[in-house]
Amino acid sequence: MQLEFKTIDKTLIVKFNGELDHHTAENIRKEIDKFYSGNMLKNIILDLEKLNFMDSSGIGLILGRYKNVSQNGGKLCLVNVSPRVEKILKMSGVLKIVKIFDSITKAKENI
Amino acid sequence: MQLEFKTIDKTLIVKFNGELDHHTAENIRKEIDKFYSGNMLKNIILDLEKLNFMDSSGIGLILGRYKNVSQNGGKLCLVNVSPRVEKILKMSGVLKIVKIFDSITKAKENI
Amino acid sequence: MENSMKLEIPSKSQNESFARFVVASFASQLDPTIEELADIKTAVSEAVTNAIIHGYENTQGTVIIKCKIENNKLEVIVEDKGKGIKDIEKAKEPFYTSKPELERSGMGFTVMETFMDELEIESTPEKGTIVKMVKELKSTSSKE
Amino acid sequence: MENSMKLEIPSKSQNESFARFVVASFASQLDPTIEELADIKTAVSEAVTNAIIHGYENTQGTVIIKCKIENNKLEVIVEDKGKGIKDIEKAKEPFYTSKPELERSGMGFTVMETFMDELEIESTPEKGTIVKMVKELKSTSSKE
Ligand SMILES: Nc1ncnc2c1ncn2[C@@H]1O[C@H](COP(=O)(O)OP(=O)(O)O)[C@@H](O)[C@H]1O
Ligand SMILES: Nc1ncnc2c1ncn2[C@@H]1O[C@H](COP(=O)(O)OP(=O)(O)O)[C@@H](O)[C@H]1O
Repeated sequence: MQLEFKTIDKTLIVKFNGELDHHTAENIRKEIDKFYSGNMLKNIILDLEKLNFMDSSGIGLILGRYKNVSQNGGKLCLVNVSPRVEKILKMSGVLKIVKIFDSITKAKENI
Repeated sequence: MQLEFKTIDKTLIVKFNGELDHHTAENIRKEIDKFYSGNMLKNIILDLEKLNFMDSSGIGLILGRYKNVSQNGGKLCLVNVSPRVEKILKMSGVLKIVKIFDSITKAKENI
Repeated sequence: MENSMKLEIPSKSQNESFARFVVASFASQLDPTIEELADIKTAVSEAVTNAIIHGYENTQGTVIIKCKIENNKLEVIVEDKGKGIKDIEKAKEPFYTSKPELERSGMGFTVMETFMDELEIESTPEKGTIVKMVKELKSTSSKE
Repeated sequence: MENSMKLEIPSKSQNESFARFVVASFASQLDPTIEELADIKTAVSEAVTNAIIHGYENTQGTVIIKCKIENNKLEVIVEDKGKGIKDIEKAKEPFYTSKPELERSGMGFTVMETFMDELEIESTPEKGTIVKMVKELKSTSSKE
Protein backbone atom coordinates (compact mmCIF):
# COMPACT_ATOMS: atom_id res chain seq x y z
CA MET A 1 0.00 0.00 0.00
CA GLN A 2 1.29 3.41 -0.97
CA LEU A 3 0.04 6.54 0.77
CA GLU A 4 0.22 10.06 -0.56
CA PHE A 5 -0.17 12.92 1.92
CA LYS A 6 -1.28 16.45 1.12
CA THR A 7 -2.52 19.23 3.39
CA ILE A 8 -4.81 22.12 2.62
CA ASP A 9 -5.24 24.49 5.53
CA LYS A 10 -5.89 22.27 8.53
CA THR A 11 -7.10 19.33 6.45
CA LEU A 12 -5.02 16.24 5.72
CA ILE A 13 -5.77 14.49 2.43
CA VAL A 14 -4.57 10.88 2.23
CA LYS A 15 -4.63 9.07 -1.10
CA PHE A 16 -4.63 5.27 -0.79
CA ASN A 17 -3.04 3.18 -3.51
CA GLY A 18 -3.06 -0.59 -2.99
CA GLU A 19 -4.68 -3.12 -0.70
CA LEU A 20 -5.98 -2.56 2.83
CA ASP A 21 -5.92 -5.64 5.03
CA HIS A 22 -4.79 -6.39 8.59
CA HIS A 23 -1.16 -6.51 7.46
CA THR A 24 -1.09 -3.15 5.71
CA ALA A 25 -3.51 -1.45 8.15
CA GLU A 26 -0.93 -1.35 10.91
CA ASN A 27 1.47 0.72 8.89
CA ILE A 28 -1.23 2.93 7.39
CA ARG A 29 -2.51 3.75 10.86
CA LYS A 30 0.96 4.70 12.09
CA GLU A 31 1.75 6.87 9.09
CA ILE A 32 -1.55 8.74 9.12
CA ASP A 33 -1.46 9.34 12.89
CA LYS A 34 2.13 10.55 12.74
CA PHE A 35 1.45 12.98 9.93
CA TYR A 36 -1.81 14.18 11.46
CA SER A 37 -0.51 14.95 14.93
CA GLY A 38 2.97 15.97 13.77
CA ASN A 39 1.46 18.73 11.62
CA MET A 40 -1.21 19.80 14.11
CA LEU A 41 -4.02 19.16 11.66
CA LYS A 42 -7.76 19.07 12.27
CA ASN A 43 -9.67 17.21 9.54
CA ILE A 44 -8.89 14.17 7.43
CA ILE A 45 -10.14 13.29 3.93
CA LEU A 46 -9.40 9.72 2.82
CA ASP A 47 -9.32 9.37 -0.98
CA LEU A 48 -10.06 5.70 -1.76
CA GLU A 49 -9.99 5.93 -5.57
CA LYS A 50 -7.02 3.58 -5.93
CA LEU A 51 -7.89 1.24 -3.10
CA ASN A 52 -7.97 -2.13 -4.89
CA PHE A 53 -8.94 -4.29 -1.95
CA MET A 54 -10.36 -3.77 1.51
CA ASP A 55 -11.56 -6.24 4.13
CA SER A 56 -13.02 -5.49 7.58
CA SER A 57 -9.65 -4.14 8.71
CA GLY A 58 -10.69 -1.01 6.81
CA ILE A 59 -13.67 -0.51 9.10
CA GLY A 60 -11.43 -0.47 12.14
CA LEU A 61 -8.98 1.85 10.46
CA ILE A 62 -11.67 4.36 9.50
CA LEU A 63 -13.35 4.25 12.90
CA GLY A 64 -10.02 4.71 14.64
CA ARG A 65 -9.20 7.82 12.57
CA TYR A 66 -12.76 9.09 13.15
CA LYS A 67 -12.20 8.90 16.89
CA ASN A 68 -8.90 10.78 16.73
CA VAL A 69 -10.28 13.51 14.54
CA SER A 70 -13.45 13.91 16.64
CA GLN A 71 -11.47 14.28 19.84
CA ASN A 72 -9.70 17.10 18.07
CA GLY A 73 -12.91 18.84 17.01
CA GLY A 74 -12.35 17.89 13.36
CA LYS A 75 -14.16 15.92 10.69
CA LEU A 76 -13.37 12.74 8.73
CA CYS A 77 -14.66 12.35 5.15
CA LEU A 78 -14.29 9.70 2.47
CA VAL A 79 -14.12 10.34 -1.27
CA ASN A 80 -14.09 8.11 -4.37
CA VAL A 81 -15.56 5.12 -2.56
CA SER A 82 -16.21 2.10 -4.82
CA PRO A 83 -19.55 0.27 -4.53
CA ARG A 84 -17.72 -2.68 -3.02
CA VAL A 85 -16.00 -0.70 -0.27
CA GLU A 86 -19.26 1.14 0.36
CA LYS A 87 -21.03 -2.20 0.86
CA ILE A 88 -18.55 -3.25 3.54
CA LEU A 89 -18.74 0.13 5.26
CA LYS A 90 -22.54 0.09 5.17
CA MET A 91 -22.63 -3.32 6.83
CA SER A 92 -20.73 -1.90 9.77
CA GLY A 93 -22.77 1.26 10.19
CA VAL A 94 -19.67 3.42 9.76
CA LEU A 95 -21.50 5.50 7.18
CA LYS A 96 -23.87 6.78 9.85
CA ILE A 97 -21.02 8.80 11.30
CA VAL A 98 -18.55 9.19 8.44
CA LYS A 99 -19.75 10.85 5.22
CA ILE A 100 -18.88 9.98 1.64
CA PHE A 101 -18.42 12.72 -0.99
CA ASP A 102 -17.98 12.57 -4.75
CA SER A 103 -14.87 14.69 -4.82
CA ILE A 104 -12.25 16.26 -2.60
CA THR A 105 -13.69 19.70 -3.44
CA LYS A 106 -17.14 18.68 -2.21
CA ALA A 107 -15.69 17.11 0.92
CA LYS A 108 -13.82 20.31 1.72
CA GLU A 109 -16.92 22.43 1.29
CA ASN A 110 -18.61 20.28 3.92
CA ILE A 111 -15.87 20.41 6.48
CA MET B 1 -4.09 -21.10 -25.16
CA GLN B 2 -5.86 -19.63 -28.16
CA LEU B 3 -4.82 -20.58 -31.67
CA GLU B 4 -5.55 -18.62 -34.80
CA PHE B 5 -5.27 -20.44 -38.14
CA LYS B 6 -4.67 -18.85 -41.52
CA THR B 7 -3.56 -20.38 -44.81
CA ILE B 8 -1.72 -18.79 -47.70
CA ASP B 9 -1.29 -21.13 -50.66
CA LYS B 10 -0.10 -24.41 -49.17
CA THR B 11 1.24 -22.80 -45.99
CA LEU B 12 -0.49 -22.92 -42.64
CA ILE B 13 0.14 -19.97 -40.33
CA VAL B 14 -0.64 -20.61 -36.65
CA LYS B 15 -0.70 -17.69 -34.21
CA PHE B 16 -0.20 -18.73 -30.59
CA ASN B 17 -1.81 -16.67 -27.83
CA GLY B 18 -1.27 -17.90 -24.28
CA GLU B 19 0.88 -20.43 -22.46
CA LEU B 20 2.44 -23.59 -23.84
CA ASP B 21 2.96 -26.34 -21.29
CA HIS B 22 2.29 -30.07 -21.16
CA HIS B 23 -1.41 -29.45 -20.47
CA THR B 24 -2.05 -27.11 -23.38
CA ALA B 25 0.38 -28.87 -25.76
CA GLU B 26 -1.90 -31.84 -26.16
CA ASN B 27 -4.71 -29.77 -27.54
CA ILE B 28 -2.47 -27.55 -29.64
CA ARG B 29 -0.97 -30.63 -31.28
CA LYS B 30 -4.37 -32.07 -32.11
CA GLU B 31 -5.73 -28.83 -33.53
CA ILE B 32 -2.70 -28.09 -35.69
CA ASP B 33 -2.48 -31.65 -37.03
CA LYS B 34 -6.18 -31.71 -37.83
CA PHE B 35 -6.09 -28.42 -39.67
CA TYR B 36 -2.86 -29.30 -41.49
CA SER B 37 -3.90 -32.69 -42.79
CA GLY B 38 -7.56 -31.77 -43.22
CA ASN B 39 -6.63 -28.99 -45.63
CA MET B 40 -3.86 -30.90 -47.43
CA LEU B 41 -1.25 -28.27 -46.57
CA LYS B 42 2.50 -28.44 -47.00
CA ASN B 43 4.33 -25.90 -44.83
CA ILE B 44 3.75 -24.51 -41.35
CA ILE B 45 4.73 -21.14 -39.90
CA LEU B 46 4.34 -20.82 -36.13
CA ASP B 47 3.92 -17.21 -34.99
CA LEU B 48 5.02 -17.05 -31.34
CA GLU B 49 4.55 -13.32 -30.77
CA LYS B 50 1.87 -13.77 -28.13
CA LEU B 51 3.28 -16.89 -26.52
CA ASN B 52 3.58 -15.76 -22.89
CA PHE B 53 5.10 -18.92 -21.47
CA MET B 54 6.79 -22.02 -22.80
CA ASP B 55 8.53 -24.90 -21.07
CA SER B 56 10.21 -27.94 -22.63
CA SER B 57 6.83 -29.19 -23.86
CA GLY B 58 7.28 -26.61 -26.61
CA ILE B 59 10.40 -28.39 -27.85
CA GLY B 60 8.48 -31.63 -28.30
CA LEU B 61 5.61 -29.83 -29.99
CA ILE B 62 7.87 -28.08 -32.49
CA LEU B 63 9.89 -31.22 -33.23
CA GLY B 64 6.69 -33.22 -33.73
CA ARG B 65 5.33 -30.69 -36.26
CA TYR B 66 8.75 -30.59 -37.95
CA LYS B 67 8.58 -34.36 -38.49
CA ASN B 68 5.07 -34.24 -39.96
CA VAL B 69 5.89 -31.38 -42.30
CA SER B 70 9.17 -32.98 -43.42
CA GLN B 71 7.50 -36.28 -44.26
CA ASN B 72 5.24 -34.21 -46.45
CA GLY B 73 8.10 -32.46 -48.25
CA GLY B 74 7.27 -29.17 -46.51
CA LYS B 75 9.05 -26.72 -44.24
CA LEU B 76 8.46 -25.53 -40.66
CA CYS B 77 9.43 -21.96 -39.67
CA LEU B 78 9.13 -19.90 -36.50
CA VAL B 79 8.51 -16.17 -36.38
CA ASN B 80 8.45 -13.59 -33.57
CA VAL B 81 10.43 -15.73 -31.15
CA SER B 82 11.23 -14.03 -27.82
CA PRO B 83 14.79 -14.25 -26.43
CA ARG B 84 13.48 -16.51 -23.67
CA VAL B 85 11.80 -19.02 -25.99
CA GLU B 86 14.87 -18.89 -28.24
CA LYS B 87 17.06 -19.81 -25.26
CA ILE B 88 15.00 -22.92 -24.54
CA LEU B 89 14.95 -23.92 -28.19
CA LYS B 90 18.72 -23.39 -28.51
CA MET B 91 19.36 -25.68 -25.53
CA SER B 92 17.60 -28.46 -27.33
CA GLY B 93 19.28 -28.04 -30.70
CA VAL B 94 15.91 -27.56 -32.41
CA LEU B 95 17.22 -24.42 -34.09
CA LYS B 96 19.68 -26.49 -36.11
CA ILE B 97 16.76 -27.87 -38.11
CA VAL B 98 13.98 -25.30 -37.66
CA LYS B 99 14.66 -21.72 -38.74
CA ILE B 100 13.55 -18.49 -37.08
CA PHE B 101 12.50 -15.47 -39.16
CA ASP B 102 11.70 -11.87 -38.20
CA SER B 103 8.36 -11.77 -39.93
CA ILE B 104 5.80 -13.94 -41.67
CA THR B 105 6.74 -12.29 -44.98
CA LYS B 106 10.39 -13.28 -44.59
CA ALA B 107 9.44 -16.80 -43.54
CA LYS B 108 7.29 -17.19 -46.63
CA GLU B 109 10.07 -15.99 -48.93
CA ASN B 110 12.25 -18.77 -47.54
CA ILE B 111 9.79 -21.57 -47.95
CA MET C 1 -15.32 -30.01 -13.03
CA GLU C 2 -13.59 -31.28 -9.90
CA ASN C 3 -10.38 -30.10 -8.37
CA SER C 4 -8.84 -29.37 -5.01
CA MET C 5 -5.78 -27.93 -3.33
CA LYS C 6 -4.28 -27.49 0.09
CA LEU C 7 -2.03 -24.63 1.12
CA GLU C 8 -0.08 -24.30 4.34
CA ILE C 9 1.49 -21.01 5.36
CA PRO C 10 3.10 -19.69 8.50
CA SER C 11 0.92 -17.33 10.54
CA LYS C 12 2.60 -14.13 9.36
CA SER C 13 0.46 -11.18 8.45
CA GLN C 14 2.33 -10.65 5.17
CA ASN C 15 0.86 -13.98 4.02
CA GLU C 16 -2.71 -12.66 4.16
CA SER C 17 -2.47 -11.22 0.67
CA PHE C 18 -0.70 -14.31 -0.65
CA ALA C 19 -3.45 -16.56 0.74
CA ARG C 20 -6.32 -14.65 -0.84
CA PHE C 21 -4.38 -14.40 -4.07
CA VAL C 22 -3.85 -18.18 -4.25
CA VAL C 23 -7.49 -18.96 -3.49
CA ALA C 24 -8.65 -16.43 -6.08
CA SER C 25 -6.33 -17.92 -8.64
CA PHE C 26 -7.61 -21.43 -7.83
CA ALA C 27 -11.20 -20.20 -8.05
CA SER C 28 -10.57 -18.60 -11.41
CA GLN C 29 -10.90 -21.99 -13.13
CA LEU C 30 -14.63 -21.62 -12.41
CA ASP C 31 -14.60 -18.45 -14.49
CA PRO C 32 -16.08 -16.23 -11.76
CA THR C 33 -17.18 -12.66 -12.29
CA ILE C 34 -14.94 -9.90 -10.93
CA GLU C 35 -17.52 -9.37 -8.20
CA GLU C 36 -17.54 -13.04 -7.17
CA LEU C 37 -13.75 -13.11 -7.13
CA ALA C 38 -13.69 -10.05 -4.87
CA ASP C 39 -16.23 -11.71 -2.54
CA ILE C 40 -14.01 -14.78 -2.25
CA LYS C 41 -10.84 -12.74 -1.70
CA THR C 42 -12.50 -10.69 1.04
CA ALA C 43 -13.89 -13.71 2.90
CA VAL C 44 -10.56 -15.56 2.72
CA SER C 45 -8.75 -12.48 3.95
CA GLU C 46 -11.05 -12.34 7.01
CA ALA C 47 -10.65 -16.01 7.89
CA VAL C 48 -6.87 -16.06 7.43
CA THR C 49 -6.46 -12.84 9.41
CA ASN C 50 -8.52 -14.34 12.24
CA ALA C 51 -6.34 -17.47 12.31
CA ILE C 52 -3.24 -15.28 12.56
CA ILE C 53 -4.34 -12.68 15.10
CA HIS C 54 -6.93 -14.56 17.17
CA GLY C 55 -5.98 -18.22 16.66
CA TYR C 56 -2.25 -17.87 17.07
CA GLU C 57 -2.25 -14.40 18.63
CA ASN C 58 0.82 -13.53 16.61
CA THR C 59 2.79 -16.55 17.83
CA GLN C 60 4.25 -18.96 15.23
CA GLY C 61 1.76 -21.43 13.81
CA THR C 62 0.54 -22.86 10.55
CA VAL C 63 -2.60 -21.74 8.75
CA ILE C 64 -4.10 -24.42 6.53
CA ILE C 65 -6.29 -23.49 3.59
CA LYS C 66 -8.15 -26.19 1.71
CA CYS C 67 -10.16 -25.54 -1.44
CA LYS C 68 -12.42 -27.84 -3.34
CA ILE C 69 -14.35 -27.35 -6.54
CA GLU C 70 -17.37 -29.46 -7.37
CA ASN C 71 -19.40 -28.42 -10.36
CA ASN C 72 -19.90 -24.70 -9.84
CA LYS C 73 -19.33 -24.74 -6.07
CA LEU C 74 -16.20 -23.54 -4.35
CA GLU C 75 -15.54 -24.72 -0.81
CA VAL C 76 -12.84 -22.99 1.23
CA ILE C 77 -11.70 -24.25 4.61
CA VAL C 78 -9.39 -22.17 6.79
CA GLU C 79 -7.92 -24.02 9.73
CA ASP C 80 -5.67 -23.14 12.64
CA LYS C 81 -4.38 -25.13 15.62
CA GLY C 82 -4.55 -22.09 17.84
CA LYS C 83 -6.45 -21.08 20.95
CA GLY C 84 -9.95 -21.76 19.66
CA ILE C 85 -13.24 -19.96 20.29
CA LYS C 86 -15.15 -20.50 23.54
CA ASP C 87 -18.47 -19.03 22.48
CA ILE C 88 -19.01 -19.29 18.73
CA GLU C 89 -22.44 -17.61 18.78
CA LYS C 90 -21.01 -14.57 20.52
CA ALA C 91 -18.00 -14.50 18.18
CA LYS C 92 -20.34 -14.37 15.18
CA GLU C 93 -22.24 -11.34 16.46
CA PRO C 94 -21.57 -8.19 14.50
CA PHE C 95 -19.21 -5.83 16.36
CA TYR C 96 -18.06 -8.43 18.85
CA THR C 97 -14.28 -8.49 18.98
CA SER C 98 -11.86 -9.67 21.63
CA LYS C 99 -9.19 -7.36 20.24
CA PRO C 100 -10.54 -3.79 20.13
CA GLU C 101 -7.04 -2.55 21.00
CA LEU C 102 -5.91 -3.75 17.55
CA GLU C 103 -8.70 -1.66 15.97
CA ARG C 104 -10.56 -4.83 14.99
CA SER C 105 -14.15 -4.07 14.16
CA GLY C 106 -15.74 -7.39 15.07
CA MET C 107 -17.17 -7.58 11.54
CA GLY C 108 -15.02 -10.42 10.17
CA PHE C 109 -17.59 -13.22 10.47
CA THR C 110 -20.35 -10.90 9.26
CA VAL C 111 -18.32 -10.16 6.14
CA MET C 112 -17.72 -13.88 5.55
CA GLU C 113 -21.42 -14.60 5.94
CA THR C 114 -22.41 -11.78 3.61
CA PHE C 115 -19.99 -12.59 0.81
CA MET C 116 -20.21 -16.38 0.86
CA ASP C 117 -23.28 -18.64 0.59
CA GLU C 118 -22.49 -20.84 3.56
CA LEU C 119 -20.40 -20.38 6.71
CA GLU C 120 -19.68 -23.09 9.25
CA ILE C 121 -17.44 -22.67 12.29
CA GLU C 122 -16.03 -25.54 14.31
CA SER C 123 -13.81 -24.74 17.24
CA THR C 124 -12.34 -26.35 20.34
CA PRO C 125 -10.66 -24.15 22.95
CA GLU C 126 -6.89 -24.75 23.03
CA LYS C 127 -7.21 -27.03 19.97
CA GLY C 128 -8.05 -24.69 17.15
CA THR C 129 -10.65 -23.46 14.73
CA ILE C 130 -12.01 -24.62 11.37
CA VAL C 131 -13.95 -22.16 9.24
CA LYS C 132 -15.72 -23.62 6.24
CA MET C 133 -17.19 -21.40 3.57
CA VAL C 134 -19.02 -22.29 0.38
CA LYS C 135 -19.74 -20.13 -2.60
CA GLU C 136 -21.84 -21.12 -5.55
CA LEU C 137 -20.66 -19.42 -8.69
CA LYS C 138 -23.48 -18.21 -10.85
CA SER C 139 -21.37 -17.53 -13.87
CA THR C 140 -20.42 -21.15 -14.49
CA SER C 141 -23.82 -22.69 -13.95
CA SER C 142 -25.42 -20.31 -16.41
CA LYS C 143 -22.79 -21.17 -18.98
CA GLU C 144 -23.32 -24.90 -18.74
CA MET D 1 13.39 -12.26 5.20
CA GLU D 2 12.11 -15.73 5.98
CA ASN D 3 8.94 -17.38 4.83
CA SER D 4 7.67 -20.70 3.60
CA MET D 5 4.65 -22.43 2.13
CA LYS D 6 3.44 -25.86 1.17
CA LEU D 7 0.98 -26.57 -1.61
CA GLU D 8 -0.69 -29.88 -2.39
CA ILE D 9 -2.52 -30.44 -5.66
CA PRO D 10 -3.98 -33.46 -7.43
CA SER D 11 -1.91 -34.73 -10.34
CA LYS D 12 -4.04 -33.18 -13.06
CA SER D 13 -2.36 -31.47 -15.96
CA GLN D 14 -4.59 -28.40 -15.63
CA ASN D 15 -2.85 -27.73 -12.29
CA GLU D 16 0.53 -27.21 -13.95
CA SER D 17 -0.21 -23.56 -14.63
CA PHE D 18 -1.74 -23.06 -11.18
CA ALA D 19 1.39 -24.52 -9.54
CA ARG D 20 3.86 -22.29 -11.35
CA PHE D 21 1.60 -19.30 -10.75
CA VAL D 22 1.50 -19.92 -6.98
CA VAL D 23 5.26 -20.38 -6.73
CA ALA D 24 5.85 -17.24 -8.79
CA SER D 25 3.50 -15.30 -6.59
CA PHE D 26 5.25 -16.60 -3.47
CA ALA D 27 8.63 -15.74 -4.97
CA SER D 28 7.49 -12.22 -5.77
CA GLN D 29 8.04 -11.15 -2.16
CA LEU D 30 11.76 -11.35 -3.02
CA ASP D 31 11.17 -8.72 -5.69
CA PRO D 32 12.62 -10.79 -8.54
CA THR D 33 13.24 -9.47 -12.03
CA ILE D 34 10.84 -10.53 -14.78
CA GLU D 35 13.58 -12.79 -16.10
CA GLU D 36 14.13 -14.49 -12.72
CA LEU D 37 10.41 -14.99 -12.30
CA ALA D 38 10.19 -16.61 -15.73
CA ASP D 39 13.14 -18.90 -14.84
CA ILE D 40 11.33 -20.03 -11.68
CA LYS D 41 8.02 -20.56 -13.48
CA THR D 42 9.67 -22.64 -16.19
CA ALA D 43 11.58 -24.85 -13.76
CA VAL D 44 8.49 -25.43 -11.59
CA SER D 45 6.47 -26.27 -14.68
CA GLU D 46 9.01 -28.93 -15.65
CA ALA D 47 9.13 -30.54 -12.22
CA VAL D 48 5.36 -30.54 -11.71
CA THR D 49 4.76 -31.91 -15.22
CA ASN D 50 7.25 -34.73 -14.51
CA ALA D 51 5.48 -35.62 -11.27
CA ILE D 52 2.18 -35.83 -13.15
CA ILE D 53 3.20 -37.68 -16.31
CA HIS D 54 6.18 -39.74 -15.14
CA GLY D 55 5.63 -40.06 -11.39
CA TYR D 56 1.92 -40.82 -11.46
CA GLU D 57 1.67 -41.69 -15.16
CA ASN D 58 -1.66 -39.92 -15.30
CA THR D 59 -3.15 -41.89 -12.40
CA GLN D 60 -4.54 -39.99 -9.40
CA GLY D 61 -1.94 -38.79 -6.93
CA THR D 62 -0.88 -35.73 -5.00
CA VAL D 63 1.92 -33.41 -6.02
CA ILE D 64 3.51 -31.57 -3.10
CA ILE D 65 5.28 -28.28 -3.62
CA LYS D 66 7.26 -26.73 -0.79
CA CYS D 67 8.86 -23.33 -0.98
CA LYS D 68 11.20 -21.63 1.41
CA ILE D 69 12.72 -18.19 1.40
CA GLU D 70 15.88 -17.44 3.33
CA ASN D 71 17.46 -14.08 2.73
CA ASN D 72 17.56 -13.82 -1.05
CA LYS D 73 17.39 -17.57 -1.70
CA LEU D 74 14.32 -19.39 -2.93
CA GLU D 75 14.15 -23.13 -2.42
CA VAL D 76 11.48 -25.10 -4.27
CA ILE D 77 10.82 -28.79 -3.60
CA VAL D 78 8.50 -30.78 -5.87
CA GLU D 79 7.54 -34.17 -4.52
CA ASP D 80 5.51 -37.11 -5.74
CA LYS D 81 4.75 -40.54 -4.28
CA GLY D 82 4.78 -42.11 -7.73
CA LYS D 83 6.84 -44.72 -9.50
CA GLY D 84 10.25 -43.16 -8.94
CA ILE D 85 13.36 -43.06 -11.12
CA LYS D 86 15.63 -46.09 -11.43
CA ASP D 87 18.64 -44.39 -12.98
CA ILE D 88 18.85 -40.73 -12.01
CA GLU D 89 22.04 -40.06 -13.97
CA LYS D 90 20.43 -41.33 -17.15
CA ALA D 91 17.22 -39.40 -16.47
CA LYS D 92 19.23 -36.17 -16.21
CA GLU D 93 20.88 -36.64 -19.60
CA PRO D 94 19.66 -34.18 -22.22
CA PHE D 95 17.23 -35.82 -24.68
CA TYR D 96 16.63 -38.90 -22.54
CA THR D 97 12.91 -39.49 -22.15
CA SER D 98 10.92 -42.59 -21.30
CA LYS D 99 7.86 -41.10 -23.02
CA PRO D 100 8.78 -40.15 -26.58
CA GLU D 101 5.27 -41.16 -27.65
CA LEU D 102 3.96 -38.17 -25.66
CA GLU D 103 6.30 -35.90 -27.65
CA ARG D 104 8.41 -35.32 -24.55
CA SER D 105 11.80 -33.94 -25.47
CA GLY D 106 13.85 -35.27 -22.58
CA MET D 107 14.94 -31.70 -21.80
CA GLY D 108 13.02 -31.17 -18.54
CA PHE D 109 15.91 -31.71 -16.12
CA THR D 110 18.25 -29.76 -18.40
CA VAL D 111 15.85 -26.81 -18.30
CA MET D 112 15.63 -27.02 -14.49
CA GLU D 113 19.44 -27.10 -14.23
CA THR D 114 19.84 -24.17 -16.60
CA PHE D 115 17.27 -21.89 -15.01
CA MET D 116 17.93 -22.63 -11.34
CA ASP D 117 21.20 -22.43 -9.40
CA GLU D 118 20.96 -25.84 -7.76
CA LEU D 119 19.16 -29.06 -8.65
CA GLU D 120 19.01 -32.15 -6.45
CA ILE D 121 17.05 -35.29 -7.26
CA GLU D 122 16.20 -37.97 -4.74
CA SER D 123 14.17 -40.94 -5.90
CA THR D 124 13.22 -44.44 -4.81
CA PRO D 125 11.56 -46.78 -7.32
CA GLU D 126 7.91 -47.40 -6.38
CA LYS D 127 8.18 -44.81 -3.58
CA GLY D 128 8.46 -41.50 -5.36
CA THR D 129 10.66 -38.61 -6.33
CA ILE D 130 11.83 -35.41 -4.64
CA VAL D 131 13.24 -32.64 -6.81
CA LYS D 132 14.89 -29.78 -4.93
CA MET D 133 15.81 -26.58 -6.70
CA VAL D 134 17.41 -23.43 -5.36
CA LYS D 135 17.60 -20.02 -6.95
CA GLU D 136 19.50 -17.09 -5.58
CA LEU D 137 17.82 -13.85 -6.49
CA LYS D 138 20.27 -11.18 -7.51
CA SER D 139 17.79 -8.35 -7.33
CA THR D 140 17.23 -8.54 -3.58
CA SER D 141 20.83 -8.97 -2.55
CA SER D 142 21.90 -5.94 -4.52
CA LYS D 143 19.17 -3.87 -2.87
CA GLU D 144 20.18 -4.78 0.65
N1 LIG E 1 -9.50 -18.42 14.30
C1 LIG E 1 -9.91 -17.91 15.47
N2 LIG E 1 -9.35 -18.34 16.63
C2 LIG E 1 -9.74 -17.84 17.82
N3 LIG E 1 -10.68 -16.89 17.96
C3 LIG E 1 -11.27 -16.42 16.85
C4 LIG E 1 -10.92 -16.89 15.56
N4 LIG E 1 -11.68 -16.25 14.65
C5 LIG E 1 -12.47 -15.40 15.35
N5 LIG E 1 -12.24 -15.50 16.67
C6 LIG E 1 -12.93 -14.74 17.73
O1 LIG E 1 -14.13 -14.23 17.21
C7 LIG E 1 -14.17 -12.81 17.35
C8 LIG E 1 -14.94 -12.18 16.22
O2 LIG E 1 -14.28 -12.38 14.99
P1 LIG E 1 -14.56 -11.42 13.76
O3 LIG E 1 -16.02 -11.33 13.55
O4 LIG E 1 -13.75 -11.89 12.60
O5 LIG E 1 -14.06 -9.99 14.22
P2 LIG E 1 -12.60 -9.38 14.49
O6 LIG E 1 -11.58 -10.20 13.75
O7 LIG E 1 -12.69 -8.00 13.96
O8 LIG E 1 -12.38 -9.44 15.98
C9 LIG E 1 -12.72 -12.41 17.42
O9 LIG E 1 -12.54 -11.16 18.05
C10 LIG E 1 -12.11 -13.56 18.22
O10 LIG E 1 -12.36 -13.40 19.61
N1 LIG F 1 8.87 -37.36 -11.04
C1 LIG F 1 9.33 -38.37 -11.82
N2 LIG F 1 8.94 -39.66 -11.57
C2 LIG F 1 9.38 -40.68 -12.33
N3 LIG F 1 10.23 -40.53 -13.38
C3 LIG F 1 10.65 -39.28 -13.68
C4 LIG F 1 10.23 -38.15 -12.92
N4 LIG F 1 10.81 -37.06 -13.44
C5 LIG F 1 11.55 -37.49 -14.48
N5 LIG F 1 11.47 -38.82 -14.63
C6 LIG F 1 12.18 -39.64 -15.66
O1 LIG F 1 13.27 -38.89 -16.17
C7 LIG F 1 13.13 -38.74 -17.58
C8 LIG F 1 13.72 -37.44 -18.05
O2 LIG F 1 12.95 -36.34 -17.54
P1 LIG F 1 13.00 -34.92 -18.25
O3 LIG F 1 14.43 -34.52 -18.43
O4 LIG F 1 12.17 -33.99 -17.46
O5 LIG F 1 12.41 -35.17 -19.68
P2 LIG F 1 10.91 -35.47 -20.18
O6 LIG F 1 9.91 -35.03 -19.14
O7 LIG F 1 10.79 -34.66 -21.42
O8 LIG F 1 10.84 -36.94 -20.41
C9 LIG F 1 11.66 -38.91 -17.85
O9 LIG F 1 11.40 -39.28 -19.17
C10 LIG F 1 11.27 -39.99 -16.84
O10 LIG F 1 11.62 -41.26 -17.29
